[in-house]
Amino acid sequence: MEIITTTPELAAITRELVGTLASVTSLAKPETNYHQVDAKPSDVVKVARADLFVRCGMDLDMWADALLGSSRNAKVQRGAPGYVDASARVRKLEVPTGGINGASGDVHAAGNPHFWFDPKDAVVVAYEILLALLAVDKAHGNTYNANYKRFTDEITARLAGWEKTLAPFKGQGFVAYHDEWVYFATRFGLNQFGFLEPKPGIPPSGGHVTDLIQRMKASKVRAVVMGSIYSTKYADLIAREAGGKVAVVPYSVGGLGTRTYFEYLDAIVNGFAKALR
Amino acid sequence: MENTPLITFDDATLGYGRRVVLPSLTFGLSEGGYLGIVGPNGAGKTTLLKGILGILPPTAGKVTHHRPLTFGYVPQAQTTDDLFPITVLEIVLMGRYRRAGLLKTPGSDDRARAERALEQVGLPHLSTRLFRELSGGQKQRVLMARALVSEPDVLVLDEPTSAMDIAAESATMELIERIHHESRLLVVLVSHSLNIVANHAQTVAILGGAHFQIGPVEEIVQPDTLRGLFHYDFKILEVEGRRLVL
Amino acid sequence: MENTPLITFDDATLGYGRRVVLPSLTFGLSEGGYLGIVGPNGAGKTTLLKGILGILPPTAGKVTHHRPLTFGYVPQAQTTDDLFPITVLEIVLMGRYRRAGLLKTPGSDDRARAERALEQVGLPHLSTRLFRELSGGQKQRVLMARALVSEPDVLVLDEPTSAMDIAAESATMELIERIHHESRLLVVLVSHSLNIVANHAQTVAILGGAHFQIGPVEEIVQPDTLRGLFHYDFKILEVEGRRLVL
Amino acid sequence: MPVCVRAQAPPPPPPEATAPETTSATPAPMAATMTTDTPAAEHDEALPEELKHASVAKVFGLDFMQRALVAGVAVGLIGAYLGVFVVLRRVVFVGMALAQFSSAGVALGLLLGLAPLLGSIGMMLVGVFLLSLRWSPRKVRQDTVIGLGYVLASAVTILLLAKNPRGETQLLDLLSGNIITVTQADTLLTIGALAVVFVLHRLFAKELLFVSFDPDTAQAAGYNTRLWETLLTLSIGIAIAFSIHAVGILLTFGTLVIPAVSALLLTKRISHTFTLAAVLGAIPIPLGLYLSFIWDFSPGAMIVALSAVLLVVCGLLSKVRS
Amino acid sequence: MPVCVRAQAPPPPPPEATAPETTSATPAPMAATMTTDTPAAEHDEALPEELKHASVAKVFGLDFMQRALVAGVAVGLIGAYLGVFVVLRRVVFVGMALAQFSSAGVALGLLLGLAPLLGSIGMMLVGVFLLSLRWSPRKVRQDTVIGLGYVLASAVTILLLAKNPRGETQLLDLLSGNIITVTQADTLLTIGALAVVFVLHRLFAKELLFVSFDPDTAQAAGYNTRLWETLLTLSIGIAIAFSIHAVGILLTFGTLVIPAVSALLLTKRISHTFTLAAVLGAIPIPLGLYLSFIWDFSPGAMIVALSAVLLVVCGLLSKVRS
Ligand SMILES: Nc1ncnc2c1ncn2[C@@H]1O[C@H](COP(=O)(O)OP(=O)(O)OP(=O)(O)O)[C@@H](O)[C@H]1O
Ligand SMILES: Nc1ncnc2c1ncn2[C@@H]1O[C@H](COP(=O)(O)OP(=O)(O)OP(=O)(O)O)[C@@H](O)[C@H]1O
Ligand SMILES: [Mg+2]
Ligand SMILES: [Mg+2]
Ligand SMILES: [Zn+2]
Repeated sequence: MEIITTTPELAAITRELVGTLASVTSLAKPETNYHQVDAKPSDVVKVARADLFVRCGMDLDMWADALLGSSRNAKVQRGAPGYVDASARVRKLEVPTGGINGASGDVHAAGNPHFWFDPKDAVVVAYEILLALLAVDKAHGNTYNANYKRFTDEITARLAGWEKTLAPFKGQGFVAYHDEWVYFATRFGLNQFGFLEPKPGIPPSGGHVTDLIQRMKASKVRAVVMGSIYSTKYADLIAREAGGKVAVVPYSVGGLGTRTYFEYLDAIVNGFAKALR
Repeated sequence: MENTPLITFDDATLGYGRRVVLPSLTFGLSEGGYLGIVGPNGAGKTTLLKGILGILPPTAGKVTHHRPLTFGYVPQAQTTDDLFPITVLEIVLMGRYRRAGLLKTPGSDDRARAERALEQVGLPHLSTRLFRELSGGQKQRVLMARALVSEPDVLVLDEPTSAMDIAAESATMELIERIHHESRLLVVLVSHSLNIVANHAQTVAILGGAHFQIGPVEEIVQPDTLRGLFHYDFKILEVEGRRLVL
Repeated sequence: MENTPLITFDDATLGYGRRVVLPSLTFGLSEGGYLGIVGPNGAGKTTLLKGILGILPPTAGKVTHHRPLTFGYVPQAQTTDDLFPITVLEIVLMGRYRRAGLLKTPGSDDRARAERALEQVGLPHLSTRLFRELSGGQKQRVLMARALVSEPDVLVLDEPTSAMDIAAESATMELIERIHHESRLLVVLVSHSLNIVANHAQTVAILGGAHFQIGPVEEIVQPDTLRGLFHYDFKILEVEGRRLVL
Repeated sequence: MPVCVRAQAPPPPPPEATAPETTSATPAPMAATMTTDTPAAEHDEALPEELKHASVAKVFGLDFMQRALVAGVAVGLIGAYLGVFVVLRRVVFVGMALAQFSSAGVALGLLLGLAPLLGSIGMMLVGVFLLSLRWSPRKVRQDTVIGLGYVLASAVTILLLAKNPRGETQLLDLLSGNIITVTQADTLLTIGALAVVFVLHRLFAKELLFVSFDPDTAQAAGYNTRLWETLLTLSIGIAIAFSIHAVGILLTFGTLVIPAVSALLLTKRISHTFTLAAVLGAIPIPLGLYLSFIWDFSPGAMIVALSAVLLVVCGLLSKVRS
Repeated sequence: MPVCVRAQAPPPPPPEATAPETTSATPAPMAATMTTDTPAAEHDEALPEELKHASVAKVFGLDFMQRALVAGVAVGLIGAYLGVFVVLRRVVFVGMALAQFSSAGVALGLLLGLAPLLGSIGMMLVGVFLLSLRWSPRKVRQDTVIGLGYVLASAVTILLLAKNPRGETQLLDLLSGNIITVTQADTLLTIGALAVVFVLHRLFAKELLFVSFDPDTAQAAGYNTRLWETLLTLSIGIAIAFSIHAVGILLTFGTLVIPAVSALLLTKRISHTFTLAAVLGAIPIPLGLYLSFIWDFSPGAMIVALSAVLLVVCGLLSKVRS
């Protein structure tokens, strides 16, 4: 069986479920910006042959729509059993409140799409994928169920460890590169204190940086966490000006030597712990 | 002057921005005329031609074209871009574009005319050469051929023989003369060669400073008039039936 | 010819790519000479000048500059860019750049010379005007002033008076004559006006087809030679001490 | 419950339900086994062997490759044809500027609550219009206007996004397509638009050439040069806009510039230049698509690279000839 | 049915799964918590009142703003000065092309295992060199060479990165200079490089002008035009490279083009053009930095926008004067 995912994280979670029963490929390569992916012919072929297509949804991987369209693979079109929107059951954060008005822009109505940073949401995602696996490959249902159970159990087990690691920092603030940690922070009781570059690609103003530095000093926040693909220039500035402690964490599974979802989260949790310490 | 008027200047002032070059001109040009324009450098000859062509609208007064006119124009300096790989024949054919009309490509008749025009300016052998690879005089001759081949209502020539050799110059002037006679077109010619103007134009306009004078060639081309204008001592001889201005 | 040789052509062939324009030229030019070049359009006059200047290297043979030479050059067509907001005086001052030397800016002496040169070409009042807003003849006179002010070893003039009025032409030719005498520079002049060449040049080169002839002016400017070249019937008169080619 | 696509399958208990306390009991010895059999980094790298050796027939038997071929050849032929004008008029970056206008339009649309696509198309048209105006031709040339348009549109995009509460910048590329994901509808639309522009250019070939080459004389001959120049810029702008939408910025830009230069190096008649440019624009399309398929490269970049190879060949030929 | 959309309802057990009893027992009260949105989007929106009304003295009392001011004014003055050449020679996109070469260099460096910075600088210098060559000036103008360089470097970058995706990171890092994050060391380095280029340009002002304006006559007068043109392109390229590194592409590009055009609209002597351009390049720097601070906008985009306002003012003045 061929399974295609849009991001390496989804691929990692899927692998936990399928083990060796299927080949799992992410369209976005590790350590590349998964918001924008330039499709190659092989990507279309991959999607065309896929039995299962797992995407993030919530407008994060809109580039996949064109690929799906080009593939003409009925098995994985929206609505088909082989199409998985991983965000479907996730409790969504930062959904614009107060209705959709002009200022908020309707396309962002979906909320913050970086849900996989919460291990429990990873389980929700796994569940979503499990359902689809059961639908398209009944024969191996037992294995999938067992793998799912193993995955959830391991998440449960590891989560305890992660929570223990981060427990001393509960309620503490940290500064992120941009707004992608809300699920993680909510899970571990951390306080997403501010952003270096609130909107990707839009350089922050001097006022923003000053505000951030002042607030960091006032609140004694020193931790700065950033994904491994981002430029360190703002972090360096904050480190200079506010005595920040910078931790670089893998941007995606496959980054900084991580291979599985667990290693990925290990690295992230350790990074946070290092920065917050 | 029973000829139909083509262009009228009514108290028209020509200039660039706030710089007035030719104040309040009033005169008319008719079918079949041959106007020679003389005057020292910077007097406004080219400016006057641009006014006649309608490229430079008057800053005051009015310039009227009595009917839509097509002009065959040979400018003083070439404004074409050397980057274009355009052959001599293609350039001459441009003169036929307007006649061919919209949506039509120039046909074999146009091509034959273009080739004849190239012969007339003495360059039949250059038709497939790139325009940008011609010598200065060759270029000028090609542009002259283009102007002639367009069968214009008005032929506007700004020192059209300045880069030509002496044989080409005399052949060109004779060619213009012939076409002028045959098709009764209006010719407007700027030239520094008083010889040429004196021998070909019917009417002469003299420009210089605030000075503007227009009239039949016999009246205007006189040593006194010229001396005042050019600050140069002219002699006018008649040698073998041709006027010679020295 | 006890004068020091400046430039020598040794069996030099000039042309563009595979097109040969002037095959195997052999001649020399010396300090204090005055070479007039005549020939019909496309004969290769401009090409020869480019060979003399060293802009166009010979495709065969050799062109030697016997010492590093500075040239004052007035090209046939202007190659300057109209986008530059450059005033007339700034352009003339360019002629002084080389004399001023590297790392030095032209001083008040250079400025004075530039202004005098503008006077000599009859345009003292235009020094602060933008070059691109001049008339054709005015531009040519400014470029002439620039060439003169540079005090070159060789003055290379490609139809330098083609856009000038008759007074400016004669003034310019006299100016060149005077400078030639005063500073013993080598003048190389292309002109279609045989009158000018006949009256100013000491040596004349005649170009045309495969034909190349160089010699003292008296030998070369003869009706028969010219007729063969231009296919045009010349008369040569002497009027009041000046040669007149008709 | 027809609303709920997935609901009919009896799903397992919700993951959230596994309250941390109850599950923490489970030991986690699987870590070792799990990680060994999932070497994450490697298996998405290589292309399957059979794809690496796919035949031309097989590759272009795929319907998305067919669509890519058709859209690509249309853009290649007509883009390269128009590119001759673009290069001769020295406005090679006009496509970049228009793409940037389109981004600014997306940002504006987001701020005003309009559909981003609408903003994008609207601003691109505004861009085409602004670039076709004659500003102050003596002092500011069209290439400078294009540079100004590019940098201003970039700055405006950033300023607009700054005040948009949730600026997700990936939307900026909204109008930029990819040759292999072009839809049937877009292919037809693009071919239609390009065909209209091309027919316009053939019908008015002589006027557009005359006015570009020698505007003064054309005006004297009775042509409304301003009108024709506007038509020229407008038609090129529209062709570029559609091409970007269908095949992306890089390929559009490359098609516009490279074949035209190659053709200019070799030809001595403008009509031949146009023809050769179109041919050279089309040649790398099938080849590039095929190679990008079997070598697993981005097709746009591959086609541009092949186009550059042709340029080098043309450059050498032209050196040899002279 | 809202229940369905959110799927908060306790789902039934999986089809073939032996439903894990342990978990199904727990009820699912999360529906309530799910909709509670963390208001994360808000706290980065508005600047505190005190910063919104910060005085000029306070803003430029901050040392990173001081560095930004110093680096910015240096780039503004010298960039705009050089911009006059860039606009007059119609190579306004030279900065874009060099930035793209630098990207290709990063990609190449990664492939060859070199340091990305080395690759970046190396390829930018290669780009400067390639652009300063005289290719076939009769057939291919410099602006076209710049377009070709830009598109080829883009394609090469994509092709090189295809086999090494991690390069994107380094690319971003090297190319997205930002005026407010410039370090002391980079400020000094940039000022040093710009000063060298500027002194070079002052020392050889007359030669560079002559050769740009009238290469044929300059050559006849004894200048080695090819050498001087190479020096010109090289010096501008180096200044651009350092500026991009210090203040980013957008600001570098804007500084290069906009003030020069403004100055050309108003001046009638080239020496005045250079001076006015430098002044117009410097003016928006402090103003833009200050306004971007109190209004919370990207400084680069803000400065470019102010520069554009100055351009409009100059355009109106020039209209009034004629
Ligand atoms: N760049 C070029 N490439 C190819 N051929 C050229 C080039 N320039 C000139 N020619 C050709 O070389 C020959 C000589 O040209 P040249 O310009 O030297 O003539 P000329 O004697 O100066 O003529 P004119 O009196 O018209 O100025 C002409 O036949 C011309 O067509
Ligand atoms: N674009 C322009 N802007 C401002 N002034 C100009 C412009 N073109 C020409 N002039 C000025 O207008 C006057 C007339 O110029 P014009 O070109 O008509 O002279 P001309 O009689 O054709 O001279 P020439 O014999 O040198 O060709 C000159 O003083 C010239 O400096
Ligand atoms: Mg004139
Ligand atoms: Mg010549
Ligand atoms: Zn995101």
